[in-house]
Amino acid sequence: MRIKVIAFGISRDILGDFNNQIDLNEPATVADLKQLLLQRFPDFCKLTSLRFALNGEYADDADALAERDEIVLIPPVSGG
Amino acid sequence: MRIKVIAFGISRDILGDFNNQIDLNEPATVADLKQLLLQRFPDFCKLTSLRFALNGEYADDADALAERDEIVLIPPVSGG
Amino acid sequence: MIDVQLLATDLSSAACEAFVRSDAAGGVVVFVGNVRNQTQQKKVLRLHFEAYRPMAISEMQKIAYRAVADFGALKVAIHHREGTLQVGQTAVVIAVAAPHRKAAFDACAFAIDTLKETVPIWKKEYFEDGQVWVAAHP
Amino acid sequence: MIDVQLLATDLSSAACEAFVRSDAAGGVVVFVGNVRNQTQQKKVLRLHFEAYRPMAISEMQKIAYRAVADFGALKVAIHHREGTLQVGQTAVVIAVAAPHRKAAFDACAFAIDTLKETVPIWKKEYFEDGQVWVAAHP
Repeated sequence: MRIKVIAFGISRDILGDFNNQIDLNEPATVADLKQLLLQRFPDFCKLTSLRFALNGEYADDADALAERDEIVLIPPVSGG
Repeated sequence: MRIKVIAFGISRDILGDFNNQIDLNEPATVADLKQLLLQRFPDFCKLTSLRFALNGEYADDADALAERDEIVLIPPVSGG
Repeated sequence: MIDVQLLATDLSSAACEAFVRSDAAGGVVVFVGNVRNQTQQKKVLRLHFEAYRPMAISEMQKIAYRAVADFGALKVAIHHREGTLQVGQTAVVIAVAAPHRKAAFDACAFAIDTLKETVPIWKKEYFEDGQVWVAAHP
Repeated sequence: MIDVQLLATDLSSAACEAFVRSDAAGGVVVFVGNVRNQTQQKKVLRLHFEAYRPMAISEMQKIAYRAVADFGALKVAIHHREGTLQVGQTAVVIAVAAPHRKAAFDACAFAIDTLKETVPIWKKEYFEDGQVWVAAHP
Protein backbone atom coordinates (compact mmCIF):
# COMPACT_ATOMS: atom_id res chain seq x y z
CA MET A 1 0.00 0.00 0.00
CA ARG A 2 1.33 3.41 -0.99
CA ILE A 3 0.53 6.22 1.44
CA LYS A 4 0.97 9.93 0.87
CA VAL A 5 1.76 11.98 3.95
CA ILE A 6 1.32 15.74 4.20
CA ALA A 7 3.73 17.60 6.42
CA PHE A 8 3.62 21.02 8.13
CA GLY A 9 6.07 23.06 10.16
CA ILE A 10 9.23 21.31 11.24
CA SER A 11 8.02 17.94 9.94
CA ARG A 12 8.18 19.34 6.39
CA ASP A 13 11.77 20.44 7.08
CA ILE A 14 12.65 16.97 8.37
CA LEU A 15 11.18 15.22 5.32
CA GLY A 16 13.18 17.61 3.09
CA ASP A 17 12.95 16.78 -0.61
CA PHE A 18 11.46 13.38 0.12
CA ASN A 19 8.44 12.87 -2.13
CA ASN A 20 6.14 12.05 0.82
CA GLN A 21 5.15 8.66 -0.66
CA ILE A 22 5.57 5.76 1.75
CA ASP A 23 5.06 2.06 1.04
CA LEU A 24 3.53 -0.01 3.83
CA ASN A 25 2.52 -3.66 4.06
CA GLU A 26 -1.21 -4.13 4.43
CA PRO A 27 -2.93 -3.98 6.82
CA ALA A 28 -1.13 -0.96 8.28
CA THR A 29 -1.88 1.24 11.26
CA VAL A 30 -0.80 4.68 12.35
CA ALA A 31 1.74 2.98 14.63
CA ASP A 32 3.31 1.19 11.65
CA LEU A 33 3.63 4.45 9.74
CA LYS A 34 5.15 6.17 12.75
CA GLN A 35 7.73 3.42 13.23
CA LEU A 36 8.78 3.60 9.59
CA LEU A 37 9.07 7.39 9.65
CA LEU A 38 11.14 7.39 12.84
CA GLN A 39 13.52 4.82 11.27
CA ARG A 40 13.98 6.65 8.00
CA PHE A 41 14.03 10.17 9.49
CA PRO A 42 15.63 9.94 12.95
CA ASP A 43 15.20 13.71 13.43
CA PHE A 44 11.55 12.98 14.24
CA CYS A 45 12.82 11.31 17.44
CA LYS A 46 14.13 14.68 18.64
CA LEU A 47 10.70 16.33 18.56
CA THR A 48 8.70 16.93 21.72
CA SER A 49 5.86 14.97 20.15
CA LEU A 50 4.64 13.66 16.80
CA ARG A 51 0.95 13.10 16.24
CA PHE A 52 -0.96 12.10 13.12
CA ALA A 53 -4.21 13.38 11.68
CA LEU A 54 -6.37 11.08 9.60
CA ASN A 55 -8.89 12.82 7.37
CA GLY A 56 -8.83 15.93 9.52
CA GLU A 57 -9.05 14.33 12.97
CA TYR A 58 -6.37 13.29 15.45
CA ALA A 59 -5.64 9.58 14.96
CA ASP A 60 -4.85 6.86 17.49
CA ASP A 61 -1.88 4.54 17.07
CA ALA A 62 -4.22 1.61 16.39
CA ASP A 63 -6.19 3.33 13.61
CA ALA A 64 -5.99 1.50 10.27
CA LEU A 65 -4.66 3.31 7.22
CA ALA A 66 -6.10 3.15 3.72
CA GLU A 67 -4.59 4.36 0.48
CA ARG A 68 -6.92 7.31 -0.04
CA ASP A 69 -6.70 8.67 3.54
CA GLU A 70 -5.42 12.19 4.07
CA ILE A 71 -2.59 11.62 6.52
CA VAL A 72 -0.98 14.68 8.08
CA LEU A 73 2.06 14.75 10.33
CA ILE A 74 1.42 16.97 13.37
CA PRO A 75 4.62 18.03 15.12
CA PRO A 76 4.19 20.11 18.33
CA VAL A 77 1.66 22.84 17.59
CA SER A 78 2.37 26.45 18.56
CA GLY A 79 -0.63 28.59 17.68
CA GLY A 80 -1.92 31.44 19.81
CA MET B 1 -18.29 67.16 69.16
CA ARG B 2 -20.54 67.63 66.17
CA ILE B 3 -19.85 65.28 63.26
CA LYS B 4 -21.23 65.51 59.73
CA VAL B 5 -21.73 62.22 57.94
CA ILE B 6 -22.10 61.87 54.19
CA ALA B 7 -24.28 59.06 52.92
CA PHE B 8 -24.55 57.23 49.60
CA GLY B 9 -26.85 54.60 48.17
CA ILE B 10 -29.22 52.96 50.61
CA SER B 11 -27.63 54.69 53.60
CA ARG B 12 -28.91 58.01 52.24
CA ASP B 13 -32.39 56.51 51.98
CA ILE B 14 -32.16 55.26 55.57
CA LEU B 15 -31.07 58.65 56.93
CA GLY B 16 -33.99 60.25 55.06
CA ASP B 17 -34.44 63.95 55.74
CA PHE B 18 -32.10 63.78 58.74
CA ASN B 19 -29.62 66.66 58.52
CA ASN B 20 -26.60 64.31 58.84
CA GLN B 21 -25.25 66.15 61.91
CA ILE B 22 -24.45 63.87 64.84
CA ASP B 23 -23.32 64.87 68.34
CA LEU B 24 -20.79 62.60 70.01
CA ASN B 25 -18.99 62.81 73.34
CA GLU B 26 -15.22 63.29 72.94
CA PRO B 27 -13.10 61.32 72.43
CA ALA B 28 -15.17 59.36 69.92
CA THR B 29 -14.28 56.50 67.62
CA VAL B 30 -15.82 54.99 64.50
CA ALA B 31 -17.33 52.31 66.74
CA ASP B 32 -19.10 54.98 68.83
CA LEU B 33 -20.55 56.59 65.73
CA LYS B 34 -21.68 53.24 64.39
CA GLN B 35 -23.41 52.34 67.65
CA LEU B 36 -25.27 55.66 67.70
CA LEU B 37 -26.38 55.33 64.10
CA LEU B 38 -27.61 51.75 64.58
CA GLN B 39 -29.64 52.90 67.60
CA ARG B 40 -31.22 55.90 65.90
CA PHE B 41 -31.70 54.24 62.51
CA PRO B 42 -32.40 50.54 63.12
CA ASP B 43 -32.73 49.96 59.36
CA PHE B 44 -28.91 49.99 59.23
CA CYS B 45 -29.02 46.68 61.16
CA LYS B 46 -30.75 45.05 58.20
CA LEU B 47 -27.88 45.78 55.81
CA THR B 48 -25.41 43.10 54.78
CA SER B 49 -22.62 45.37 56.05
CA LEU B 50 -21.94 48.97 57.02
CA ARG B 51 -18.43 50.36 56.73
CA PHE B 52 -17.10 53.88 57.23
CA ALA B 53 -14.63 55.92 55.26
CA LEU B 54 -12.54 58.55 57.01
CA ASN B 55 -11.04 61.17 54.72
CA GLY B 56 -11.30 58.90 51.71
CA GLU B 57 -9.96 55.66 53.23
CA TYR B 58 -11.72 52.73 54.87
CA ALA B 59 -11.70 53.25 58.64
CA ASP B 60 -11.28 50.76 61.46
CA ASP B 61 -13.69 50.65 64.41
CA ALA B 62 -10.98 51.99 66.73
CA ASP B 63 -10.12 55.04 64.61
CA ALA B 64 -10.66 58.34 66.42
CA LEU B 65 -13.00 60.93 64.93
CA ALA B 66 -12.37 64.66 64.75
CA GLU B 67 -14.82 67.42 63.88
CA ARG B 68 -13.37 68.25 60.48
CA ASP B 69 -13.06 64.66 59.23
CA GLU B 70 -14.94 63.65 56.11
CA ILE B 71 -16.95 60.68 57.32
CA VAL B 72 -18.80 58.66 54.70
CA LEU B 73 -21.18 55.77 55.32
CA ILE B 74 -20.38 52.84 53.05
CA PRO B 75 -23.25 50.37 52.73
CA PRO B 76 -22.60 47.22 50.65
CA VAL B 77 -20.97 48.34 47.41
CA SER B 78 -22.22 47.04 44.06
CA GLY B 79 -20.04 48.43 41.30
CA GLY B 80 -18.96 46.48 38.26
CA MET C 1 1.33 52.37 33.68
CA ILE C 2 -2.27 52.65 34.89
CA ASP C 3 -5.32 54.47 33.54
CA VAL C 4 -8.27 54.71 35.94
CA GLN C 5 -11.40 56.64 35.04
CA LEU C 6 -14.91 57.10 36.39
CA LEU C 7 -16.99 58.32 33.46
CA ALA C 8 -20.50 59.60 32.85
CA THR C 9 -20.22 58.77 29.13
CA ASP C 10 -20.07 55.51 27.14
CA LEU C 11 -17.06 53.33 27.95
CA SER C 12 -14.70 52.13 25.22
CA SER C 13 -13.10 48.71 25.56
CA ALA C 14 -10.98 49.61 22.52
CA ALA C 15 -9.52 52.59 24.38
CA CYS C 16 -8.66 50.42 27.38
CA GLU C 17 -7.08 47.73 25.20
CA ALA C 18 -5.11 50.36 23.26
CA PHE C 19 -3.79 51.86 26.51
CA VAL C 20 -2.36 48.57 27.79
CA ARG C 21 -0.82 47.36 24.53
CA SER C 22 2.97 47.21 24.33
CA ASP C 23 5.58 45.25 22.42
CA ALA C 24 6.56 43.46 25.63
CA ALA C 25 3.03 42.27 26.36
CA GLY C 26 2.21 38.88 24.89
CA GLY C 27 -1.18 38.58 26.57
CA VAL C 28 -3.97 41.09 27.01
CA VAL C 29 -7.14 40.16 28.89
CA VAL C 30 -10.12 42.49 28.79
CA PHE C 31 -13.16 42.14 31.01
CA VAL C 32 -16.31 43.96 29.89
CA GLY C 33 -19.24 44.08 32.30
CA ASN C 34 -22.53 44.90 30.62
CA VAL C 35 -26.02 45.56 31.99
CA ARG C 36 -28.03 42.34 31.76
CA ASN C 37 -31.68 42.29 30.77
CA GLN C 38 -32.60 40.34 33.90
CA THR C 39 -31.46 39.60 37.41
CA GLN C 40 -32.82 36.59 39.30
CA GLN C 41 -35.50 36.11 36.62
CA LYS C 42 -36.74 39.70 36.99
CA LYS C 43 -36.68 41.94 33.93
CA VAL C 44 -34.31 44.88 34.39
CA LEU C 45 -35.37 48.17 32.77
CA ARG C 46 -32.22 50.21 33.51
CA LEU C 47 -29.83 50.90 36.33
CA HIS C 48 -28.14 53.79 38.01
CA PHE C 49 -24.61 53.96 39.44
CA GLU C 50 -23.71 56.46 42.09
CA ALA C 51 -20.16 56.81 43.38
CA TYR C 52 -18.24 58.42 46.20
CA ARG C 53 -16.03 59.82 43.48
CA PRO C 54 -12.61 60.61 45.04
CA MET C 55 -12.50 57.36 47.01
CA ALA C 56 -13.89 55.28 44.13
CA ILE C 57 -11.05 56.53 41.97
CA SER C 58 -8.38 56.01 44.65
CA GLU C 59 -9.64 52.47 45.39
CA MET C 60 -9.57 51.60 41.68
CA GLN C 61 -6.04 52.99 41.47
CA LYS C 62 -5.01 50.76 44.40
CA ILE C 63 -6.41 47.75 42.56
CA ALA C 64 -4.56 48.66 39.37
CA TYR C 65 -1.26 49.08 41.22
CA ARG C 66 -1.75 45.75 43.00
CA ALA C 67 -2.35 44.08 39.62
CA VAL C 68 1.09 45.36 38.65
CA ALA C 69 2.91 44.70 41.95
CA ASP C 70 1.33 41.38 42.93
CA PHE C 71 0.50 39.83 39.55
CA GLY C 72 3.22 41.14 37.24
CA ALA C 73 0.91 43.13 34.98
CA LEU C 74 2.68 45.65 32.74
CA LYS C 75 -0.24 48.02 32.23
CA VAL C 76 -3.77 48.20 33.59
CA ALA C 77 -6.80 50.24 32.55
CA ILE C 78 -9.97 50.40 34.67
CA HIS C 79 -12.89 52.47 33.40
CA HIS C 80 -16.18 52.52 35.33
CA ARG C 81 -19.45 54.22 34.47
CA GLU C 82 -21.56 56.42 36.69
CA GLY C 83 -25.10 57.65 36.06
CA THR C 84 -27.96 55.88 34.29
CA LEU C 85 -27.36 52.85 32.01
CA GLN C 86 -29.70 50.94 29.73
CA VAL C 87 -29.67 47.16 29.17
CA GLY C 88 -26.66 46.16 27.07
CA GLN C 89 -24.59 49.22 27.98
CA THR C 90 -21.15 48.75 29.51
CA ALA C 91 -20.74 49.33 33.25
CA VAL C 92 -17.04 48.54 33.57
CA VAL C 93 -14.02 47.70 31.44
CA ILE C 94 -10.79 46.27 32.86
CA ALA C 95 -7.85 45.65 30.52
CA VAL C 96 -4.64 44.03 31.72
CA ALA C 97 -1.47 43.39 29.72
CA ALA C 98 1.26 41.05 30.91
CA PRO C 99 4.22 39.26 29.34
CA HIS C 100 2.30 35.96 29.52
CA ARG C 101 -1.36 35.11 29.50
CA LYS C 102 -1.73 33.48 32.91
CA ALA C 103 -0.66 36.66 34.71
CA ALA C 104 -3.05 38.69 32.54
CA PHE C 105 -6.00 36.38 33.31
CA ASP C 106 -5.23 36.24 37.05
CA ALA C 107 -4.69 40.01 37.36
CA CYS C 108 -7.88 40.83 35.45
CA ALA C 109 -10.01 38.43 37.53
CA PHE C 110 -8.42 39.81 40.71
CA ALA C 111 -9.22 43.36 39.60
CA ILE C 112 -12.92 42.82 38.91
CA ASP C 113 -13.39 40.62 42.01
CA THR C 114 -11.76 43.26 44.23
CA LEU C 115 -13.56 46.15 42.56
CA LYS C 116 -16.86 44.54 43.48
CA GLU C 117 -15.76 44.29 47.11
CA THR C 118 -14.00 47.56 47.83
CA VAL C 119 -14.84 50.36 45.39
CA PRO C 120 -17.52 52.70 46.77
CA ILE C 121 -19.94 52.59 43.86
CA TRP C 122 -23.59 51.69 44.31
CA LYS C 123 -25.98 50.26 41.77
CA LYS C 124 -29.75 50.74 41.83
CA GLU C 125 -31.72 48.39 39.58
CA TYR C 126 -35.05 49.53 38.16
CA PHE C 127 -37.74 46.91 37.51
CA GLU C 128 -41.28 47.23 36.21
CA ASP C 129 -42.59 47.09 39.78
CA GLY C 130 -39.94 48.97 41.74
CA GLN C 131 -36.28 49.53 42.37
CA VAL C 132 -33.60 48.14 44.65
CA TRP C 133 -30.07 48.99 45.81
CA VAL C 134 -28.16 45.88 44.74
CA ALA C 135 -26.54 43.74 47.46
CA ALA C 136 -27.71 46.05 50.27
CA HIS C 137 -29.61 43.30 52.08
CA PRO C 138 -28.64 39.66 52.71
CA MET D 1 -23.49 31.07 18.65
CA ILE D 2 -19.86 30.67 17.56
CA ASP D 3 -17.67 32.54 15.09
CA VAL D 4 -14.39 30.84 14.19
CA GLN D 5 -12.05 32.30 11.60
CA LEU D 6 -8.49 31.74 10.37
CA LEU D 7 -7.46 34.98 8.70
CA ALA D 8 -4.55 36.28 6.64
CA THR D 9 -5.48 39.88 7.51
CA ASP D 10 -5.38 41.97 10.71
CA LEU D 11 -7.56 40.64 13.52
CA SER D 12 -10.16 42.85 15.20
CA SER D 13 -10.85 42.36 18.89
CA ALA D 14 -13.74 44.80 18.49
CA ALA D 15 -15.36 42.50 15.91
CA CYS D 16 -15.01 39.50 18.25
CA GLU D 17 -16.43 41.44 21.20
CA ALA D 18 -19.31 42.74 19.08
CA PHE D 19 -20.15 39.19 17.93
CA VAL D 20 -20.49 37.84 21.48
CA ARG D 21 -22.46 40.74 22.98
CA SER D 22 -26.05 40.10 23.98
CA ASP D 23 -28.53 41.51 26.46
CA ALA D 24 -28.34 38.27 28.45
CA ALA D 25 -24.55 38.39 28.83
CA GLY D 26 -23.37 40.22 31.92
CA GLY D 27 -19.71 39.32 31.46
CA VAL D 28 -17.51 39.37 28.39
CA VAL D 29 -13.87 38.28 28.58
CA VAL D 30 -11.57 38.90 25.63
CA PHE D 31 -8.10 37.42 25.31
CA VAL D 32 -5.78 39.11 22.81
CA GLY D 33 -2.47 37.40 22.05
CA ASN D 34 0.11 39.71 20.51
CA VAL D 35 3.57 39.11 19.07
CA ARG D 36 6.12 39.94 21.78
CA ASN D 37 9.38 41.70 20.99
CA GLN D 38 11.37 38.97 22.72
CA THR D 39 11.27 35.35 23.70
CA GLN D 40 13.64 33.97 26.32
CA GLN D 41 15.71 37.19 26.18
CA LYS D 42 16.17 36.93 22.41
CA LYS D 43 14.91 39.77 20.23
CA VAL D 44 12.12 38.64 17.90
CA LEU D 45 12.03 40.27 14.44
CA ARG D 46 8.78 38.76 13.18
CA LEU D 47 7.00 35.45 13.04
CA HIS D 48 5.15 33.28 10.60
CA PHE D 49 2.09 31.11 11.24
CA GLU D 50 1.28 28.17 9.04
CA ALA D 51 -1.87 26.11 9.50
CA TYR D 52 -3.40 22.84 8.37
CA ARG D 53 -6.43 24.93 7.48
CA PRO D 54 -9.48 22.62 7.52
CA MET D 55 -8.42 20.86 10.71
CA ALA D 56 -7.31 24.09 12.42
CA ILE D 57 -10.79 25.49 11.83
CA SER D 58 -12.57 22.32 12.95
CA GLU D 59 -10.44 22.07 16.11
CA MET D 60 -11.16 25.73 16.94
CA GLN D 61 -14.87 25.06 16.40
CA LYS D 62 -14.69 22.11 18.81
CA ILE D 63 -13.12 24.38 21.42
CA ALA D 64 -15.80 27.02 20.94
CA TYR D 65 -18.61 24.47 21.28
CA ARG D 66 -17.01 23.03 24.42
CA ALA D 67 -16.84 26.55 25.91
CA VAL D 68 -20.61 26.66 25.42
CA ALA D 69 -21.44 23.10 26.47
CA ASP D 70 -18.99 22.66 29.36
CA PHE D 71 -18.62 26.24 30.68
CA GLY D 72 -22.01 27.81 30.01
CA ALA D 73 -20.77 30.41 27.54
CA LEU D 74 -23.53 32.06 25.50
CA LYS D 75 -21.39 33.06 22.52
CA VAL D 76 -17.75 32.51 21.55
CA ALA D 77 -15.57 34.07 18.87
CA ILE D 78 -12.12 32.69 18.00
CA HIS D 79 -10.10 34.46 15.32
CA HIS D 80 -6.55 33.30 14.53
CA ARG D 81 -4.02 34.76 12.14
CA GLU D 82 -1.98 32.95 9.53
CA GLY D 83 0.97 34.30 7.53
CA THR D 84 3.67 36.74 8.61
CA LEU D 85 3.25 38.99 11.67
CA GLN D 86 5.37 41.83 13.01
CA VAL D 87 6.04 42.57 16.68
CA GLY D 88 2.92 44.01 18.33
CA GLN D 89 0.51 42.50 15.83
CA THR D 90 -2.31 40.29 17.06
CA ALA D 91 -2.00 36.52 16.61
CA VAL D 92 -5.25 35.43 18.22
CA VAL D 93 -8.42 36.89 19.71
CA ILE D 94 -10.85 34.87 21.82
CA ALA D 95 -14.03 36.54 23.09
CA VAL D 96 -16.45 34.76 25.40
CA ALA D 97 -19.76 36.05 26.73
CA ALA D 98 -21.57 34.42 29.62
CA PRO D 99 -24.34 35.41 32.02
CA HIS D 100 -21.77 35.83 34.81
CA ARG D 101 -18.11 36.70 34.83
CA LYS D 102 -16.62 33.53 36.32
CA ALA D 103 -17.94 31.38 33.49
CA ALA D 104 -16.61 33.91 30.96
CA PHE D 105 -13.12 33.92 32.53
CA ASP D 106 -12.97 30.13 32.86
CA ALA D 107 -14.23 29.49 29.34
CA CYS D 108 -11.83 32.02 27.80
CA ALA D 109 -8.81 30.60 29.66
CA PHE D 110 -9.89 27.06 28.68
CA ALA D 111 -10.18 28.12 25.05
CA ILE D 112 -6.69 29.65 24.73
CA ASP D 113 -5.06 26.85 26.78
CA THR D 114 -6.67 24.19 24.60
CA LEU D 115 -6.00 26.06 21.35
CA LYS D 116 -2.30 25.97 22.19
CA GLU D 117 -2.45 22.21 22.69
CA THR D 118 -4.68 20.93 19.92
CA VAL D 119 -5.05 23.33 17.00
CA PRO D 120 -2.70 22.46 14.10
CA ILE D 121 -1.05 25.83 13.65
CA TRP D 122 2.73 26.24 13.70
CA LYS D 123 4.74 29.33 14.55
CA LYS D 124 8.21 30.08 13.25
CA GLU D 125 10.08 32.83 15.08
CA TYR D 126 12.68 34.89 13.21
CA PHE D 127 15.66 36.24 15.16
CA GLU D 128 18.64 38.28 14.04
CA ASP D 129 20.72 35.09 13.91
CA GLY D 130 18.24 32.50 12.67
CA GLN D 131 14.79 31.06 12.96
CA VAL D 132 13.05 28.32 14.91
CA TRP D 133 9.80 26.37 14.89
CA VAL D 134 8.43 27.17 18.34
CA ALA D 135 7.98 24.27 20.80
CA ALA D 136 9.22 21.68 18.32
CA HIS D 137 12.03 20.48 20.56
CA PRO D 138 12.06 19.83 24.33
